[in-house]
Amino acid sequence: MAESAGEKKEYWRWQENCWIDESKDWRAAKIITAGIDVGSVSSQAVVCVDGELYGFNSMRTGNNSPDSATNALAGVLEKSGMKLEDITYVIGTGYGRVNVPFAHKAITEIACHARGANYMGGNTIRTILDMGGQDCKAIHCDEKGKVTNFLMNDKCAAGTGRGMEVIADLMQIPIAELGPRSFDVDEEPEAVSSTCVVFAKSEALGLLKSGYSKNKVIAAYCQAMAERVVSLIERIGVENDFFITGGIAKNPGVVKRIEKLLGTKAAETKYDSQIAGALGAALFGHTLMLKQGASKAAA
Amino acid sequence: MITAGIDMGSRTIKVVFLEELKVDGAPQLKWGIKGKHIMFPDELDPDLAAEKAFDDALKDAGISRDQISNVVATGAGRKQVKFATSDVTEVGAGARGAVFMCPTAKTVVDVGAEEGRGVKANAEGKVVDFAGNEKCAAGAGAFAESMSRALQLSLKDFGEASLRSDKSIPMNAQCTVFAESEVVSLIHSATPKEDIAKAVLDAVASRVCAMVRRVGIEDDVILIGGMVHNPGFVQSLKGALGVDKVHLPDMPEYISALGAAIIAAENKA
Amino acid sequence: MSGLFDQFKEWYEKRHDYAKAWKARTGGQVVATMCTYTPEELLIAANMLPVRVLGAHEPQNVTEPHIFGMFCPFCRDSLAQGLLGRYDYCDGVTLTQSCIQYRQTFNSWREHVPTVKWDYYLPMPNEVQSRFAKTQHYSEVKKFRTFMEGVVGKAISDTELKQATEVVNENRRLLRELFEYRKETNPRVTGVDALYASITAQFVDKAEHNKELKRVLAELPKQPQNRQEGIRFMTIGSENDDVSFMAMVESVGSTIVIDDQCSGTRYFWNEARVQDDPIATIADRYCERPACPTKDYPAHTRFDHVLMLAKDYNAKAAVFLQQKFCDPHEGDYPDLKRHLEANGIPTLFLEFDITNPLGPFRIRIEAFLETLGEEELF
Amino acid sequence: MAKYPTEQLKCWKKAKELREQYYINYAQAKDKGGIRWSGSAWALDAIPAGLGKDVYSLTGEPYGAAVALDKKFNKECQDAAESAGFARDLCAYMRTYWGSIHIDKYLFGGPFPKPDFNFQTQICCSHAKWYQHASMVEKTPDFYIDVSVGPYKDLDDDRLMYVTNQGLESIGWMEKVTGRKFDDELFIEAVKNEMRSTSLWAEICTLNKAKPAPLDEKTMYSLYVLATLSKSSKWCADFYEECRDEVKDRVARGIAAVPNERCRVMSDTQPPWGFLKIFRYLEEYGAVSIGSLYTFGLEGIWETKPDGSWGPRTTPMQQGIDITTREQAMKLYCDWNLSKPQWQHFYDPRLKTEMMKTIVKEWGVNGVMLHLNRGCEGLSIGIMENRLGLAASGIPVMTFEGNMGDEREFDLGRTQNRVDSFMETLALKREFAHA
Repeated sequence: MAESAGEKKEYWRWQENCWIDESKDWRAAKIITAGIDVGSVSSQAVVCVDGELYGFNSMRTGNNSPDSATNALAGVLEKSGMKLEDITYVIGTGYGRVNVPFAHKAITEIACHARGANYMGGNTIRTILDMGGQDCKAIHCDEKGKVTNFLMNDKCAAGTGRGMEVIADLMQIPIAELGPRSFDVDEEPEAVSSTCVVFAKSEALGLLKSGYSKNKVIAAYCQAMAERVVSLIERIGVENDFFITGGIAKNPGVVKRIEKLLGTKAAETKYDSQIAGALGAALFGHTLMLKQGASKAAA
Repeated sequence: MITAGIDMGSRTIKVVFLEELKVDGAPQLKWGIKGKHIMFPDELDPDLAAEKAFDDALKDAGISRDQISNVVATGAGRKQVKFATSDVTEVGAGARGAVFMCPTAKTVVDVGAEEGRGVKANAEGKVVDFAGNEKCAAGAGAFAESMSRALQLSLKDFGEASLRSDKSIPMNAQCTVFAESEVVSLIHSATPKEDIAKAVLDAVASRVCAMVRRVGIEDDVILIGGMVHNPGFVQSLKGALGVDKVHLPDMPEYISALGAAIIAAENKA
Repeated sequence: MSGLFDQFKEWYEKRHDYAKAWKARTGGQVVATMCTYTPEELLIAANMLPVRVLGAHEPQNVTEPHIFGMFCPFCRDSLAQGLLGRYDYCDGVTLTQSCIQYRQTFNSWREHVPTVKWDYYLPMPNEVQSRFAKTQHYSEVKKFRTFMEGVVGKAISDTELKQATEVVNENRRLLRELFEYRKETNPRVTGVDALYASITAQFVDKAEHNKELKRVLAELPKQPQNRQEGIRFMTIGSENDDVSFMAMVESVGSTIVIDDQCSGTRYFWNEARVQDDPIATIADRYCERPACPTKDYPAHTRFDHVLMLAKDYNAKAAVFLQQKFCDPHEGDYPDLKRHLEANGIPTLFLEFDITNPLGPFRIRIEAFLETLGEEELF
Repeated sequence: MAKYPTEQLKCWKKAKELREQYYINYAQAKDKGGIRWSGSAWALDAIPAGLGKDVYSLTGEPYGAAVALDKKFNKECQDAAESAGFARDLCAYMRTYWGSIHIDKYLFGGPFPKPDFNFQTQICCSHAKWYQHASMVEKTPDFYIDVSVGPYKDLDDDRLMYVTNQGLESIGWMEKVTGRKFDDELFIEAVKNEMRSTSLWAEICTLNKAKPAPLDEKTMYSLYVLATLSKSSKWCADFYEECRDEVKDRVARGIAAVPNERCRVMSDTQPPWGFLKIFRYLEEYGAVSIGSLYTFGLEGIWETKPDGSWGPRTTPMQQGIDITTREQAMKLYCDWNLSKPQWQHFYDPRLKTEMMKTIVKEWGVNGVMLHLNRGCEGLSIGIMENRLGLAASGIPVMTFEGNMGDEREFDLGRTQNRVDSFMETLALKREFAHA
């Protein structure tokens, strides 16, 4: 077919990332736990040693979730020289949480994100916004990182990460550049009126035709996405401190606009915001191990 | 006399030239296709892209610009074609081209990248009634395409794979973005690729069919647009519409450009 | 699990076969009904089988030309079943006025389902709290009686009406008795069981249904109480017969112990107060029943009714099963949610469509359960 | 291009001033010890008029439409309603109104003026919910009249009396909540005013049968709105008399609303208020929208004339009926309102299709544009059946999706594209482009 002519660049593709904390020696640890977050778009593995983040790997979910889980963890294992047997407890989370072959338990990503955010942003975090590829969640939690209330987008995919991927593809700009570019405009445009992901293409083309620069179209989209997400989060109410997890947290074009609309700043973190779910899972594993140890000791 | 139709899509530009054929004693004009051309614009500047596509097409067909008596533009960017004498919507152009290719057609099913459409046309290829999908039930060719990517299959293999399946897995979501997650979960649950392919094509066909029902399904039915190349989709569409035969024109991607070229000739005649 | 509720399950799964067999056996007419405000007593008195139209929870592409997509999925699914010929055994179709969405189903049905021989729209008052409502509804039920007499070609006597009312009242009484078992700790009747029992009452011959209910009620005390109840849930919404959803919820650590839905308690909750005039008995009953949000004004009588149900059945949390685009329920939801939460009942909101994605729903249910328990994780 | 002479409608400015005054009067009512109430544009507003000459209303739907024209304020209201937990697919006007209360801001300045009572008519599912929530938040007493007694063609005395009795009951209730004595004379006067206003508005619409059309739909919006605000007031009835005379004069002189009129279309349901330019776009094709069942039948009261044509309903006054008592006035008044064209389709879309076919025939309409309005369930109920019914009669028809009060659901580019296709089917070419 004619359409197959010409290599298509995948502008929407984000960076995969693997990291370990070289300063820590896992061999000296008492408890090693792992969390595996198998999402619809990306999969993460996090390893904690004695309840501290040790390493993580973030990659695209392949077309087989057990493999995705294995591959994600393999990244950390390889880098650290750890073996699966060294890990005492594994918790699966995310859409494919029940398909993690070596997991001892599955917990929803909602609970895990809150727990992860509590670690990454500190125990003053009360409101978490998780912006994933195809859904968006607003979560309230207490000082322990326990979920007290949550809301998810229903019925409409507007305001999810997928919309940004569509725009990246259409504008032929790598997804990581969208945020910075959205500020490189002579004046801040109004949000695009329709945030429908399916019709984003026709709307963006319309704007380009009417004389918008690419950056301005991106800005209008970032603004629309921010507005959409804020309307979700306002339904649950924003209580400080506020924290953003998920892929879009890395897009300052959306994050800064959300902060402006809410009139509050999102707590900063030195960690990769995409790992919150897997990190929370690993931390839950640590707590469970501690309690088991304690109950064994008591027995 | 040579006329041209140019179809300015969001990703491609198609050009068709049409030549008037002199047939002695024939009551009506006859036309022959003189050349066709497809281009993928690299730049987003539509003016330049249209110019370039048209020049390339002329070169390709060995025609000079002054031989062209009339140019009609169609497609999403039809207003951007500065050298066009007039323009026509893709609905009008598609129907005209479809009825040219299949004179008995009364129902034209047009499946584009984002939208499916049902058109009721008369014998002259004029639109009598049409319906396109509303927001939440949109998504057509592009959805099938991205799902074939998710399955790591070419669009062609994707269509063929679906023919090997006799399962019908319902897709729950109306919104295609959510439908994508469903496909992902099918993939995760290790559903065979052919069953997934069929589920996706059935879902697209069902949406399109819902639109066509608005204008009524009357024989003969013709399908236009890139999905003509997808035998799996054609099969799903037949099932959804409940018809035995769906006409599949040659050069389906060019039907709108062809329709525009015919309208250019008719306006001149 | 084998069991006690298999007959109800079979009726539910083979409801069209049941109705066809009933028709062949009795020679009576089958009537498609569309709202639980339908005065079934009248149809039963005319020797008819009222069958409430339910959806099939399958994707369909036949309603698009008739109903614009932003209307409630239950209404669209119900129309689809008619257009697909699944209710081709129904002689008539009737709708008693409630929400405007349902009227689209009814109107398109009576115009486009070719097997319909007669139709009747009963404009029941919406403001049932008005002191004129009962008089007005009395007049409407009387007109419906006259119309039905025309359909069957003979008078429907007061005695027949009284007998029909007694059968329906018995059905209501028995269902209440069955639902009493849900108050127990580790209840012997699950949400799925209860749904099968209450939904089938809406299309099975009442006398037959009563017989089966009595059999089940006699057996129940002998059943073991060995189910781990987990978290006790209440469900709130309009029509819901998504059994796979209910089963999923009850498989992840919870039991559904009560509902405020028209597929459940709202349908059978109150018996008719028998008066001398059988028409008054019937008309008043429908004005007095637990209200659908469409008919619940000026006072929100529902709010305290729902709370009372939650307390009586010891529900720890409530799940709203919102039919997407159902305005009456969407209009009540925020204030009802606040009312419940202010009274110690946490809530979860789920939006239902013709078909429901169980995976994403499961995540929400599990996450909700985690907020209600899972202390060992902290 | 221009085939016909055109000129600005003289009374247009006055309509604008009356409308502005209305919203100011409501806000300032308390300064002079007056009464404020709120309800629907189709509330039976002659009833509160019996409470005195200083009674001012705020009708919710026109308020929502007014807000819709202020993009920023509208969004603020919609967001506030959504934050309160209300779904986006609920009535857009209702959400705007709620939002306005929640943020305590009035479009015309200052805090949201709290009414003394809410007085509502319930026909669609949202009208009661609307004021139930408002009353809960404002702590305002509320009264509802249930008018859903079936279509007018099937009206009988029992049904009429159900509505009439509720109307009579509302009088005692109003006396109680306001502490005022009800004045029957003022009430009867208001009933007569309303009959006059709504019959006159139908007459004005009838004048649009002329070719060229003296009015286009966009202009009609600025006129019909007065009836949605205060149809039972004398100023409203008087204005329509003046307006009727001017439109009659335009017809006599052949003054066109759209000078290049070549084709006549009609729309349906409320337009997307933030995008009225879609009507200007039609003009580029020489297409004039001569109205809709919405503009004709929301506030116009009609009847079928002996010759079978559709025209303004004859008022009891014109029939020589003397209205003397509260009970008689209430019954006539309820009967009058129950014949409202825009209430009939709530029971059966065929009734609406027939009315639309009448308009198509008598007003010489070439094509119908149906607005699939995601913002109003009530007026878009049955709309797809209307589409089928019109198409089956050979009337060209198109649909476009949008929302009267929530512009996020309207896509201008796509809609223009649909219009382009539709105009092609009507064999029309675009003649020019508005700047």
